[in-house]
Parts: sequence; structure tokens; C-alpha cells
Amino acid sequence: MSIEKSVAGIPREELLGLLHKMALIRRFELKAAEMYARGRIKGFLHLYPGQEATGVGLISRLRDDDYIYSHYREHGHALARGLEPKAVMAELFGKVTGVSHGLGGSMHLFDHSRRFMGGYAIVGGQLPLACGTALAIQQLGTDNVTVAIFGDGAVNEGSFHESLNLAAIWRLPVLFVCENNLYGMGTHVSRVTATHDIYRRAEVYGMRSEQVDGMDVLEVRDHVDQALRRIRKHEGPAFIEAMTYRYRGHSMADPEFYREKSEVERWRRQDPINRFKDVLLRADFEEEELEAIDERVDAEVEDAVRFAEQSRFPPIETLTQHVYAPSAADLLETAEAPEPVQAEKREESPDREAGEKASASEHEAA
Amino acid sequence: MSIEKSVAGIPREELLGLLHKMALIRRFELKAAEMYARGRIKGFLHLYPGQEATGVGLISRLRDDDYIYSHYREHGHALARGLEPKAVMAELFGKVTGVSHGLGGSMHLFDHSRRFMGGYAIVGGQLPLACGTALAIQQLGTDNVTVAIFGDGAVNEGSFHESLNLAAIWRLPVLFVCENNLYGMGTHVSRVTATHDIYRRAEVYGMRSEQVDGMDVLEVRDHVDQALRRIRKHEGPAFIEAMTYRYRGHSMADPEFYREKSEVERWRRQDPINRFKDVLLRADFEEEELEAIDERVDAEVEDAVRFAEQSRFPPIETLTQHVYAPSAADLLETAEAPEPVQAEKREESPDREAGEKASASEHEAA
Amino acid sequence: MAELAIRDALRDAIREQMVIDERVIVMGEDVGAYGGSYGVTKGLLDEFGPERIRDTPISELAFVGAGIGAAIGGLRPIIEIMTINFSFLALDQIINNASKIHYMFGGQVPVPVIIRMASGAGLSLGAQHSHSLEGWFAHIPGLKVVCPSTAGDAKGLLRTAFEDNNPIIFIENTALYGVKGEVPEGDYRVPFGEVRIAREGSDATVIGYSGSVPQALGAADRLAEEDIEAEVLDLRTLQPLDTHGVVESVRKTHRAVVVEHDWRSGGFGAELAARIQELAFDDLDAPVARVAGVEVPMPYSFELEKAALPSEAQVVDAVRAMF
Amino acid sequence: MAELAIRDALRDAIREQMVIDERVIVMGEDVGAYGGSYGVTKGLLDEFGPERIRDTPISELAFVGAGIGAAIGGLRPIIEIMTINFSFLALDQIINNASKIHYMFGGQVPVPVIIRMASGAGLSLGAQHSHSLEGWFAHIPGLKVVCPSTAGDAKGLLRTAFEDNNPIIFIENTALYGVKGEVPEGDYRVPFGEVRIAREGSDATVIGYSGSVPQALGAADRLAEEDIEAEVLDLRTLQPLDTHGVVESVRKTHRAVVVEHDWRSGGFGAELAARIQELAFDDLDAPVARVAGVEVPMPYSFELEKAALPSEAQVVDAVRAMF
Ligand SMILES: Cc1ncc(C[n+]2csc(CCOP(=O)(O)OP(=O)(O)O)c2C)c(N)n1
Ligand SMILES: Cc1ncc(C[n+]2csc(CCOP(=O)(O)OP(=O)(O)O)c2C)c(N)n1
Ligand SMILES: [Mg+2]
Ligand SMILES: [Mg+2]
Repeated sequence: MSIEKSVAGIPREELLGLLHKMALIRRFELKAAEMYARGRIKGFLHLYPGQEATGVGLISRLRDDDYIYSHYREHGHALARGLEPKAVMAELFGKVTGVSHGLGGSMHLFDHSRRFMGGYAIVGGQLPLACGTALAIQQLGTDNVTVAIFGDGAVNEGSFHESLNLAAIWRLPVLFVCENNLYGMGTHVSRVTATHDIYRRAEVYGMRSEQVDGMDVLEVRDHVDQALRRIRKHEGPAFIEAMTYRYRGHSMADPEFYREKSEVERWRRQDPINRFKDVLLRADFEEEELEAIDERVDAEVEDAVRFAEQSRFPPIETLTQHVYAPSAADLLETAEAPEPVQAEKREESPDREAGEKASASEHEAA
Repeated sequence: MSIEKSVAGIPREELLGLLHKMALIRRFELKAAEMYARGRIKGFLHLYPGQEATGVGLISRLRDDDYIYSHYREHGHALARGLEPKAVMAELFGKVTGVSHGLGGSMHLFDHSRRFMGGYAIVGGQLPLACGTALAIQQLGTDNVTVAIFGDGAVNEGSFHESLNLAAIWRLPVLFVCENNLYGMGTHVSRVTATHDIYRRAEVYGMRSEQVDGMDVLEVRDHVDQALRRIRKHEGPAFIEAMTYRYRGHSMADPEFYREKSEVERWRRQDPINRFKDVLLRADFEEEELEAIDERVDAEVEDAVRFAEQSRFPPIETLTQHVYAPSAADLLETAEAPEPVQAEKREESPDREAGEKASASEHEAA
Repeated sequence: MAELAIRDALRDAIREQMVIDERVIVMGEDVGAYGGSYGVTKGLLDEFGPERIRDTPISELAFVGAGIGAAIGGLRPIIEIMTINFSFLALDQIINNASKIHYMFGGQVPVPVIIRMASGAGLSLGAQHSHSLEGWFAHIPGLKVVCPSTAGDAKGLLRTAFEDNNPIIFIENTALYGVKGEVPEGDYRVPFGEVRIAREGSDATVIGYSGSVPQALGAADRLAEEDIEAEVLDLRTLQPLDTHGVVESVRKTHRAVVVEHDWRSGGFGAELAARIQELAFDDLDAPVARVAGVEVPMPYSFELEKAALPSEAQVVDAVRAMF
Repeated sequence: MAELAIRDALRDAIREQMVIDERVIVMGEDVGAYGGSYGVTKGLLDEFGPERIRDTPISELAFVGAGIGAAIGGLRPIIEIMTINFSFLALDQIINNASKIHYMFGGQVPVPVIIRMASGAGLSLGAQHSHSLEGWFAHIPGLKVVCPSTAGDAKGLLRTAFEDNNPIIFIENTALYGVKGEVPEGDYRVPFGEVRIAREGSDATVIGYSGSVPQALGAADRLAEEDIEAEVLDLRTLQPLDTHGVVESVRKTHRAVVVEHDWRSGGFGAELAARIQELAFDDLDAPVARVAGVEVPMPYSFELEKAALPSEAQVVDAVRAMF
């Protein structure tokens, strides 16, 4: 596909929007790494640099009523979807102002209002969920779509196979997007995947499937667009394999024994942001416009950090608050307290006490 | 493939052997159904009539040192492998003389001496095991093979996908044999399987795969032979889909609401035993020879029932005997008692008492 | 009141709910034309069509996960896992997704999915088809665990489940499907977290759930002949658990025996024993006793299987030993 | 004696065994060049090559099942499931196959497979990566469950596992991998089913396993300042369980507290409480107490996670409350 033509077809503002999202993600992730090193963020942290074109190209074509299910490497998807950098950073900091109120963390970003249906940390675990939400769409008779994002490592899980088969036989409105960054942790895709091109696995379920250059935001965008159009016309699920690369280790703990620095360098040379900047410059965009975007994202990310720093941790009293969702019966019984409550009314759980007690006490593990 | 030519190539005795096995299985299964109706056999009973050519053709080409893993519809496989009809019937009767000492039942026939590695009752659950035993073969450097037998219903389980991928990337000596009898319980394969021809699913893992007429014992035999030869030469796993049909319900409880009697009749018209008899008659075999086989299997099955009837149930004292296999440490500590013992020496388990007590007591469930 | 078998009471509850709530769908292996392995969904396909009564592939992980995803997307799915023995294949979805999604995303979305499954032993189905793991599910916060032993409770608890916004593990004992009992007409519910006093008594508390309740009652009959009046409690739900109801009874009787088909070590009976001694230590005249399954993979052979399961006689002995 | 971290003690045991037993292979995700997610298998690839140190696809069900099948076929596989949280995907193979094959086929074939997995919380890994389900595995007959808390035990128990002919669930606490301890030189083993008396005492028995042992010891230190001498038991194996050792200690001290990171309801502590009151009822001066995880999906936020886990202070309080 000719890049110039696409540039021609897409309004200026939208093009700048794509660049902005990619730059924002890049900046955000580098800052997150820094905050991790400073101990502000804990646990596992999986970063997205290198893969921005895939997430941004994909998500730019979704409607507000489409659903997204992702995995644990999902900051980029969340930001592309319009989740506030502040609230995402606050989540990484474990703050109550985070998108998941500090309960989720880096791997579990969620925003129901934007139909960003979560990052999931069990490889392949989000695929059945995506099928189910697509089934709900189908039953309700609307033409929105569910997108399931996952990595090359996930394609060897049983859940992958079962989900693709289910989506195919029921013609569910799901777009499966495999971000093939060549590695699942330290394992190269070719060592564990008997199918050379992953997208061919989807074909065996009778599904439309294709491979795209995941380092080219416009190519991703274009193919996603076509796939979505078909899905909205009830033609059943589709599959896209985006060839991409992660620049950083699998997580912050990864010593990267399994690949050569030179390989990383090779991929960096076709950096999706630089490539897209080149495209824009070759069209009629000015250096300054693009630089302005960099400045803007710097500010946004600084703001996000400030916001996260200044936010509170969730109060210890809320520890047991969301274990159960309130149900009709609970609301009846607690008419005076309309806040979510735990469901077991009659349970004198010694754990609640334990939970409260613990707040005052010291903890030695780790 | 020309049937006559195969007949020509195969020694008389072997041909009669194939017929004998098929007839034995047919007779055995009908008798088992009768014994079930009479309450001698309990639980689930899944019968094999209609599929005899597949099991017999397949297993006739295996060497003694090859392994077989099967599912719960495995009486035919066990008999084809040479397990004694007596010991198989005794197992269905729950007798201590059964192949699994009465502990397994119809779904769990096993004979280590014949490398019949078990019937398994979780759909797809035997596939990873088969891969593992094939891995052992590979590590030990021999040229034997592991055969995994399963139904069309199993191909939608995650275990199918994961196992085929694993076998393919490690080039394990596994022959996967799918007995496609068109139904998984009451569900037609086409309603739940997005891939029209199941054997094509295997191709996506880069595996040699083919579809055969599972009602033709010589065709099955021939294709298995070729596949085994390649596997023994370390060319990696292979896949065979045998098209077949089960005449009876899924299990004894199946009311068969989901298919027309006429469909069953159509398949019965190409009955694998009758077809093979015709082939033999068209060659130089005599009616009497074939009738003699029928008489022989009648007697064998009558013997099997008599043996099963006359055998003892396992003594109640043995209830906890095989929970743990004896280990070096156990043998040391119980030098005076070389029999298998439970491993937890220091455990004063109240359950053992319970087990003993229960033997004398009455039980009301079910 | 109608006399109904448990399977029919369950079907009635599902049918009535499907009529009033379009969002309810049923998914599982052979729930359609076959009517479900234990006949619970028989006839529903004809009434509601294949869009709402969905036969699935044999893909437990995917269709359970899809049920969860459908609940998130606004449906009220009822998932049938043919038996609890196959639920192992779907546990990742149940534990890592269903039980946690509401909490780990900060309470943003409820997961109103009902996961039905048949459990229990005693039908000569062998080691891989005879699990009773009610207690396992009750260990996982975020799940509710329901396990009725009567037709009236089966329907009433399922109706309560329809109105609950959480993942419900609804466990049906295979040996009880055909057992008949009175089912109230009309719009009734049985609340979660309330024991049913199946028989009143003053001398000992015998606690059962699911398949063990009939044994508890049988034992109480026998004990009555010896002038020991046992109070029999049917827990009905393990999560929420009516600790209060259990402890009240034990305070009255001073003796407690738990009966369960599950293996003894780490069965739900252990939790009951632990709680009772925590909360009623000084009221106990004897340690809490457990009558449970022998710790073996279930043998196929009939007499062995009987011996592996708890019996009325063992319950009687356990109570007697306390006097 | 050498001072080694648990991860290094484990690696030494594996390496030594691989040298003397050709049948031993290691399989799991990234056990090769990556060295395992927690570094236990680091360097083994170089020493033993890719045939014996096998990186697997992310296919827990298949590679765990393949480990079982390889054991049946004559190997002595060591399977690494990266963390216990992913073991849900393989539970069908572990429960329906590994734990039952020896029994249900009449004792014809042993299944000598070791399934290692990292468990525990406290590292801010969130709800899906913080399970402590040791007790779940101990509920399944046919499995043995090992969960060391020191380097010496880790190596000694793993060496015992090598000589066992049964499926072993070998659970390693993520927070303890780096903790150093003395490891005897040479050919020693730690037997299954024997508690370790981590500290002697006469006034109360504090029972821990895996990640909770350091807390039990810390609490004992504090209690000693108040002249309460707690005896600390490290169970080391949950199946077989040293019921005798536990009961002996409680008979001496008359008080028992169980500490565990797992959720309270139905955690292994429930089984301990149930057994202790069954076997030492009259020796107890107070009900058996449990200090356990709060029943919530593990929150990510640091202070909340701390609050969800048991603390030394809670153990101290629980013991104090018994006087
Ligand atoms: C079921 C499961 N197994 C293993 C892991 C540990 N793990 C986390 S990420 C990962 C690699 C996944 O690779 P891929 O799907 O390619 O995604 P990427 O990290 O490359 O984006 C592994 C093995 C897990 N989280 N879940
Ligand atoms: C994991 C699992 N899910 C469901 C079942 C119940 N079940 C037993 S057999 C069967 C159908 C299997 O069909 P297929 O694989 O085609 O074998 P067939 O019975 O036709 O020989 C089902 C659903 C089971 N045993 N295991
Ligand atoms: Mg990847
Ligand atoms: Mg079939």
C-alpha cells in the first residue's frame, strides 16, 4: 500500500493524532521505567516501546462502543484508547486515583467507560472473555466489535485454539490481533511455534487472516479498518498478525541473554515513530509541528507523574470492599447504606477482623 | 488403493487375524451391552461397534514396543492390542482379575506389559501424555512410536492444539489418530468444529496428515504402516483422520434424539466387518473359514463372561493400597514387608480407619 | 406445592427466568437437542431456540471464559459444565478471571455468571469422574458456592442466583438429580448464607451439604431409635457460609459431626471444624468429628467405591462415640 | 556447610542429580537461556544441553501432561511451572492424570514426576499472580506436596523427591528464593512427613509452612521478649503430613496457632486446626487459632497487599490472646 496515498486520504489532525499517541506512549513508558527504578512502581512492568504503531494504528479505528481486551503489556493500548495518562500512571503507582483504583496495577488497567476491558496477566486468558463479550454483542444485535490483543507466545495456549474455534463457528464479531514481537519472554517464536507464520493458524478455522507490518501505523490502520468493516457486516471474526518488536526486556527483570544487541539495533532502525515522522515530513508537515508534539507529551507525562505522586493510596479500610458486587438482595438489606457491600450478611468472618488488624500491623514478607 | 492388491500382499493368517479381531470386538461389545442391562457392569459404557476397522487396522501394524494411549471408548483398542477378553470383561465387572484390577472400569483399561497405556475419560487428556511418552522414546534413542487415539470431539480441546504443537516442534514420535465418527455425544462435528476436514488442522503444525476410510481395515492398515515407517525414521509426528461411525448411542444412557435412524442404517450398509468379509470371499476364502471365526469369538466372549462372573471383587482391605507407589525410602523402612505400602509413614491418618470401618458398614448413596 | 425431582425443579427455574429475562442464555456441551447429560435442559432448545440454548464445542476453558465475557457484556449467562471433573480445564477462567475481575479492576464491572456443574460419586464412574470439590471453590474469594440437596432449595437458590451480580458456582449432586421434593409455587427465593435445619434435635449437630445430607438425615433416624436426637443442618451455600447458624446449633447440642463425600484432608469439613472450635470451643463436649471420603482416587469396583464414601453407619458411630 | 540461597540450593540439587541420572530432564517455560523466571535453572542449559533442559511453548497443560507421560515412559522429569498461578491451566493433568494413574490402573505404573512451581504473594504482582494454594494440592490423594522454607530443606527435600516414585508438587515461595541458609555438604536427604522444629519452646506451638515460617519465627522472637516461649514448627511437607509431630508439640504447649499466606477459609490451616482438635482436644487450653490471608483477590497497591497478608504482629496477638 502506498504510504503517500494514505497520508493523502487522512485528515491532517488525525495524522497528528496518531503521532501524538505514539509519542505519548513512548514517553510514558520511558518515564515508567524511571519510576520503577526509583521504587515508585513495583511488581512486574512490561513496556511497549517499539510496538507503538500496532496499538495506535489498531485502536485509532475503533468506535467508542467497541470493546478491547488486552494482556499485561497494555499501557500503550490504554493510552491509545484515550485513558488519561494521569490515571494510568497513578495505577502503576498503586494510587486510588488509578484507572483500577490501585487494585490492579500495571498488568490490570481497566476503564469501563471507554470499554477498555482490561489487561490480563495469564497468557491467553483474555481470549475467551473477548469471545464472550462478542457473543453479548451478537445477542444484543448491534454492530460493534470486540478486539482481543495478545502476543506471539499466546498462540500456543489451548485458550487460543478454543477461542478461535468458538468465534469461528458462532461467527462472533471479534478481531483477533496478535502482536508478534518475535519473543515470548526469552523464547524466540520459531523455537516453540510449529507454524511459521502465525496468521496461517487462524486460516484453519476458516477465518480471514493476514499479516501486516506492525511498525507502520498507517498499514496497521488500513488493514484494521477493512477487517472491522467486514466484521460489522456480520461476516464473522478476523485475524491480524502484526510483525513488530519490543526494544526493551520482557519486563524490568529481564537480563536479555537470549538476543544480540545488534538485533535490537536493526529493529530500532525502522522505529515506527521515526518512520511515521519521515512520512509526515515527506508530505507537507513542518519539523516544528512534530517537535511541538514531543513537547506536549513531555508535559503530559510530567503531569501524570505529578498527579500520581500526589494521589493517595487506597485506604486500608477498603481492602475488602469489592470482593463481591452488590446484588438486589444486598441493596434491600442495606437500604441505609447504598455503597457496595460484601454479600455475606450472616457471615461473621474472622478475616474481616484480620484485615482491619493488619492495617495497624507490620508485615515482613519479601 | 486397490483392495485386491493388498489382500494379495498380506498373508492369509494375518487377514484372518484382522477379521478375527474385528469380529471379537463386535461380539464382545454386544455382550457388554447385555451385561450392562443385567446390572453386571455399571457406570458409563461406551461401545465401539461400527469403528472396528479403524482400531484393528491401526493396531495391527504396531510393534510390541510401541505405546498406545486411548480414550474411554477403548475396549476395541484393548482387544485389538491383544489384551485378554477375559481380563477386559472382568474389568468391566469390577473384578480383581480385570486388567486394571477392578480399580479402573470400562473407561480405564490398562496393560503395561502390552504397552496399552490406558483409556482416559477426560476428553483430550491422553494427548499430552502420549507426547510425553514419545519424548521418553526420543531421549532413550529407540525407534518405537506412541499412538494417541481420540475422537472428533477432542479436536476442539486446548490439549489437542498444545499437544500437536509440542509434538511438531520437538519432532516427537507420535502418531495421532482421530476416529471421526461424526459425533461428540449428541453434537455433530460440523456444528462445533470450524475446520471442515479435521486432518487439515494438523497440517498447520507442519505435520503430515491424511484422511482415510475408517470403515476399510486394509486402507487404515496401509496408511498407518506408511506413517509409522516415517515416524520410526525420525521424521516427526503424523496425523491420521479415520472416517467412521458408531452404530450405538454415545453411552448406554443416550436416547439418540440427535440423529435419524436412517443415517445409522446408511452407515451400517458399509459395515467394516461385512465389507472385509466380502473382500475375503472375493479372494480365495471359504464361507466356512469365516463362519468358524464367528463361532470362535462367540466362545471367547462366553468364556470371558464366565471368567468375569466367577472372579472375586477386590478385597475391601486393598482400598488404599495403590494411592502411592512404593519408593526407595518406603522399601528401606519396611524391609520386612516388601508389598507396596503407602508412603506417609508417620501419618496417623484417620482415613485409613475410615476405610477399614467402611468395609463393615452400609452405604446409602445413589 | 408440587412434587418435583431436582432436575425438573432446576429446569423450571431456568425456563421461568428465560421467559422474563431476555439476557439469560444457556451454554454448555449438549445442552440443546441432547437435553444435557443429566437432562436438566431438556426441552429448552425447542422453547428458546439455538441462539439462547447453545451447544458448545468440547472446549471448557473457552466456553466458561465466554460465559464470563458475556456477563461482562451485559448478558446473564448460565454455563453448564457437564461435570465438576471437567471444571479443572476451566479453573483458570473461573479463578483468575471470574472471581477477580470485579475486585482487581476496582469494582467497575460485575460478573453475573452462573456456572452449573454436576458433582459427586457413587455411580461407578471411576477415578476421573467422581470428584466432590465443593470446598475447593469455597476457598476462592469472589465466588459464591451453592450446593442444594432438595428440589425446593435447588429452585429457590437458583432463583436467588439469578438476582446476584457475582459469579456463582452452582453444584448439583449427580446422585440426587432424581430425588423428589416439594417445590413451592410462584415467586419464592431461598437466600444465600442460611442453613436449613433439616431436622431439629438437641443432642448433636450433624452437618451435611449436597450429597451428604440424605446420609445425615438417615443417621439421625437411626440415632433417634437410640434416643439420641440429632439436629441436621444442610449448609446449602458454602460461600457465603452461615457460620452463625452452625455455631448456634452447636451451642445448643454441644456436639458436632460433619459429613461430606469429598476427601477428608482439606475438605470443607476441615473449615467447619476449625470454625466451630474457634467460635464454640467451650460449648463442645467432644472434638468436632468428620466423616468424609477416604483419600483414594475413586475406585470403579462397586464395593470399593462404597467403602470409599462415607456411610450412615459411620455417622451414627461418630455421634455415638461422643457420649 | 555452605551458605546458599534457596534458588542456588535447588539448582545444586538438580545439577547433581542430572549428573548421576541420565533420565532426569528439566522442562518449562524459559528454563534454558533465560535461566528460569526466578533463576533456579540458570546455567543448566550450558552444562546439559537443550535436549535435557527444554524450553517449552506457553502450553502448561501440554508440557505438564508431557512430563507425566515422560515419567510413565521411563524418564524422571522435573517440570517447572513458572508460577503456581499458571498451574490452574494444568490442573486437569495434575489431578485427573498424575495423581490417579498409579491407582486407577491397579498399581501397574508409577508416575515419578516432580512439578516445581513458585508460589506466594508480597511482591506487588496483583490478583492473578499472587496465589498460595499449597493446601489445594494437599487435598488431592496421590500427590505429595513439598514446600520448604530454608535452603537446607529445599535441597534435602528435593533429593528425597528424586527417589520418590510419585508425582511431587514442589512449591517454592517467591519471596524466599534469595534467603540464605546452611546447606550440608554431600549426600544428605530430608525425609518427607517430618516437621522441622525451627525453634523449641514450651508455651505455644506456632505452625508455619513455606512463606509463613519466617513470620512465625519473627513472632516467636518478639514473644520471647515477653517471656512467652513459642515452639515454631515448619511443616516442610503437607502431604505426607507429620500429624504426630504437630500433635506432640501441642500436647506439650497446650496452644496452637497456624500461620499461612493462603486465604483463611479452606486453607491448609483449617485442616491443621481440625486435626489438632480431633487428636489433642483435651490438651488444648484455647481453640486453635489461624492467622491467614484476608479473603480478597490480592490487591496491587502496596499497603493493601501488606494488609491482606498475615503479619508477625497478628501472630503475636493470637498467641498472647491465649494466655
Ligand atoms: C499462562 C501463563 N504462562 C506463563 C506466564 C508467564 N509469562 C508472562 S508473559 C510471558 C510471555 C508472553 O509472550 P507473548 O505472548 O509473546 O507476549 P509479549 O510479552 O511478547 O508481549 C510469559 C511466559 C503467564 N503470565 N501466563
Ligand atoms: C473434558 C471433557 N469434557 C466433556 C466430557 C464428556 N464427554 C464424554 S465423551 C464426550 C464426547 C466425545 O466425543 P468424541 O471425542 O468425538 O469421541 P467419541 O465419543 O465419539 O468416540 C463428551 C462430551 C469429558 N469426558 N471430558
Ligand atoms: Mg511476544
Ligand atoms: Mg466422535
